Amino acid sequence: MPINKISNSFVDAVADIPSGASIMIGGFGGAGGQPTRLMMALRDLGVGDLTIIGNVAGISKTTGYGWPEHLDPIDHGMFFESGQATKITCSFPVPGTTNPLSEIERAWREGRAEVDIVPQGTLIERIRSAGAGVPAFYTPTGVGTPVAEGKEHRDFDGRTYLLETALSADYALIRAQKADTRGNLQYTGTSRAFNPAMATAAKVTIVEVDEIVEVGGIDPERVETLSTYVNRIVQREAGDPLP
Amino acid sequence: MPINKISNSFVDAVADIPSGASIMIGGFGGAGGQPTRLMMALRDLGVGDLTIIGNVAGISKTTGYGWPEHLDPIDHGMFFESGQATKITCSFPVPGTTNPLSEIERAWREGRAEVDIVPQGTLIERIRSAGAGVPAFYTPTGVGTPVAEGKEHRDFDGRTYLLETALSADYALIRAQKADTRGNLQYTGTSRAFNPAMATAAKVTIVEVDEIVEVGGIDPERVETLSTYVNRIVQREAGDPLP
Amino acid sequence: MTISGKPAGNDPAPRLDRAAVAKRAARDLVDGSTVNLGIGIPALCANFLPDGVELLYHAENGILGFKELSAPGEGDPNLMDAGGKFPKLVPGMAFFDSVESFNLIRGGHIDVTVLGALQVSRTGDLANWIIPKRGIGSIGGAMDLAANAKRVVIAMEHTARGDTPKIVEECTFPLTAPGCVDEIVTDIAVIKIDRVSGRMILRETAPGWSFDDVQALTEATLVVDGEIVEIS
Amino acid sequence: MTISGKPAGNDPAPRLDRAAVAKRAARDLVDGSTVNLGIGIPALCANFLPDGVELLYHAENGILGFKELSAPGEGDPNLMDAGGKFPKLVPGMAFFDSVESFNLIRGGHIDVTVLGALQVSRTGDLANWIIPKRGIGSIGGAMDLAANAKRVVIAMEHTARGDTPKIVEECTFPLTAPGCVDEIVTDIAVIKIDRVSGRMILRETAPGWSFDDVQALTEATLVVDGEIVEIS
Repeated sequence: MPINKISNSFVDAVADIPSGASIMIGGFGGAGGQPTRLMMALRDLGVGDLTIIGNVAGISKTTGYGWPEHLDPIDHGMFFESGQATKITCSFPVPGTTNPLSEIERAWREGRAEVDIVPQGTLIERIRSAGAGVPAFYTPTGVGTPVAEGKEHRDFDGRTYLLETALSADYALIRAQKADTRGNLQYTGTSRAFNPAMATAAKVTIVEVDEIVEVGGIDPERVETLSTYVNRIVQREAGDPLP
Repeated sequence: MPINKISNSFVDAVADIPSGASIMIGGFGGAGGQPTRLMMALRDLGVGDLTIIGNVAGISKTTGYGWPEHLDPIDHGMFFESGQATKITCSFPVPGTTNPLSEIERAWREGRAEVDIVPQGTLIERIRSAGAGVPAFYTPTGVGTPVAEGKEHRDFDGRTYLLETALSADYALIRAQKADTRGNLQYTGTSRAFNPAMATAAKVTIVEVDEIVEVGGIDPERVETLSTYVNRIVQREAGDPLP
Repeated sequence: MTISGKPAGNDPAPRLDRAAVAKRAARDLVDGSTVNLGIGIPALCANFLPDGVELLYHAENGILGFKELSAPGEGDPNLMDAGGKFPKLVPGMAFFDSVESFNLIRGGHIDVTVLGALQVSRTGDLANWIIPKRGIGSIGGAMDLAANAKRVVIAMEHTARGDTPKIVEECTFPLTAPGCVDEIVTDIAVIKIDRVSGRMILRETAPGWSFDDVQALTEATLVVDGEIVEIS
Repeated sequence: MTISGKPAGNDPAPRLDRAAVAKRAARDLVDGSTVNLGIGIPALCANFLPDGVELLYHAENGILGFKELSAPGEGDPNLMDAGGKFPKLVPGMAFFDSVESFNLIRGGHIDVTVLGALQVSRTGDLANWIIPKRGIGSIGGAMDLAANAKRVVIAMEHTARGDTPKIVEECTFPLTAPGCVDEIVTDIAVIKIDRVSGRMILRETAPGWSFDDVQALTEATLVVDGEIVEIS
């Protein structure tokens, strides 16, 4: 049978996510590449005790980071404002300013959320490793810093490295420009970021796209996430005002 | 000044390669993605004691692997026939048959060449790691086989893995379809294979292309090797009969 | 199923031909799976998919979703499979580099790989990359596939030259991966390997072949667990 | 160079403004380099490239070869830089994912990164990601850039609020990377760090500032090695 992974709605696509799940959220931070409609559906689902894995996370609402000026930014902070998330692993959870306080920092200050800060290159390589069957790797990044605490140190060719382990999740919510019905994905511009790696690293990968095309509607040179990694696809409504 | 990395000839592009150098040769094996003109220029240069790093290597001449039927295949065996290479690291150095004997197997039987056989996924990951600043990683592949001999074994989550180290080279000879004058590269079809990773893992990366275009002549969504990795570009002559 | 000719030597009945072995192996491939077929009999599986089954074929050199080969003389060297053959361009294909290709394999995203073998042991050890007396062999993607695919099926002739058993108690050839094989489809039998209990369970035999006939050409001890049916 | 206003407090002469600091830092950027500029003063370097110098700007979010920003209100959210701003589409750009972006950084392929700092130590330790009393900070790409770029330049104001020294013997703030800084460009000085000898060499001072004036605002011991020239 032709493979078809289309979900009818954002509500349907996230409906089986249970409380306690770990959730990767794609993009870099900012509107481009962020699965904003899937995030809103997960918030509306109301499940709790979530672990969020993101990159630049929760700083758009207070700083406008990565959002067009005329729009009210939406970011990972929604899960901390709602009390659904109790942990976040990311590289950039707070902006330079504390006025106003971001939702993640507020939750952290109030003891409602654990914040695990990982260097960005280590974070993406840990996620990539989970998808690629590599349980652990050595990196020079973080040696001599608080990030190195409790980690194995090892020298190769006279330089010291840290052992870092793969990072997977139960679900990945990602964003692409275009999907074919089989689940091949194409991105645009800088919207790739964490999306392709996260697609490989979760048990279930759910994709928010602007457009779904028939098989053959994506140039085989432009398949940037292979259909094998994709479980569900949801298309945005035409004219969706969110970027 | 606008960056311009064009070499005038294949001879010029390889002229500084010294005896004793380690040379990555891109592609998968077969004509597609193989830097055949650069290989021929290196053979004609005549330097010796070379270490070759390839993938499927030296089996096309005797089996026709990956070459159109009407052409005489050209492969890595040329460096062993000429006596220039004394070692090869690759995943697939001999075909199923020994009649006729491939040049690599002949050199190995005669004690003229060391052959280091690496599982293909480990080989590409070692090369990728060299370019990515990862000195070593763990892989499940090869555990319980001769490949594991002498290597560190380590368990993660109840499964056993091998420690494998990064593999770099002095030069990478690679093949792309198109380059801009700055050195951004675009590939076609299955000609990617080992080329993009090798481009990142050598001190000097030399690229054989079918076409050189001005900056802007490659779609920014299709830059599959970043110009930062590329040192020299040589364009084939129009109408080159080799694939 | 094609069975032709007279039985050879002491065989009770003809052995299946290569196409019939491939056809039987293909029958277990689940619709929608991502599948990597090795060279030889495994590659033939693609010709015998059951109706309604659509698979995504992956080849190590960086292609997913290919189907039939181009006509002789019409292939494009830049559109190759891992066997060095040239498939046709079809809708839905994807091209990618070797890093991505082995992420897919090593990461456990290949649902099934069908491979050939020199030896398979009772506990599912696989040897298929080197004949010791030659002293040199080719690993290619075999170790990554055998160690990491969700399911490993071997499609091969039951015995080597001179009816030397290939299904053995312990492999004497260097391994490709230990304890990886789930099922063996040969020209006389279909055998499931229960790796937990270390048992080889004979499930199907070629027409005219009995349990004892198959056991006689198999060094490893076979067991019965459920009915033995005829390969169809 | 723009210097405006009267000197503050005990300053012997005005400090350089942010643009002048960026202009001085930009002067050392070598034609053809791949460069990553941090937010703040470092990002301003792009406005002051010497004639004939063409750089490839890299941003962590997966873009190489961008130049100026789009006009306000005209940016495309899918064409962003790492500071969350929207550059214009220009010929020769490349887009890629975060794996590739950090291969470039971790692999040592970034020729120069210009970053801000909270503290820099005499031996080149850098602290720029967390203020201890806040208890939470953001690392982003800073640790990868500081640890792995071929050359690390700090562009910052020489002192923190109340003239608290930022250039110190030992960092008291948690580090971003130890022993990584090659050069510091501030609003009153240019300092080279000789990491082999552990010396901070004062090379240039703002107009009207002497060695002693700069040392007075610097906790780390500065040394002279060659002529001290005026920042131009």
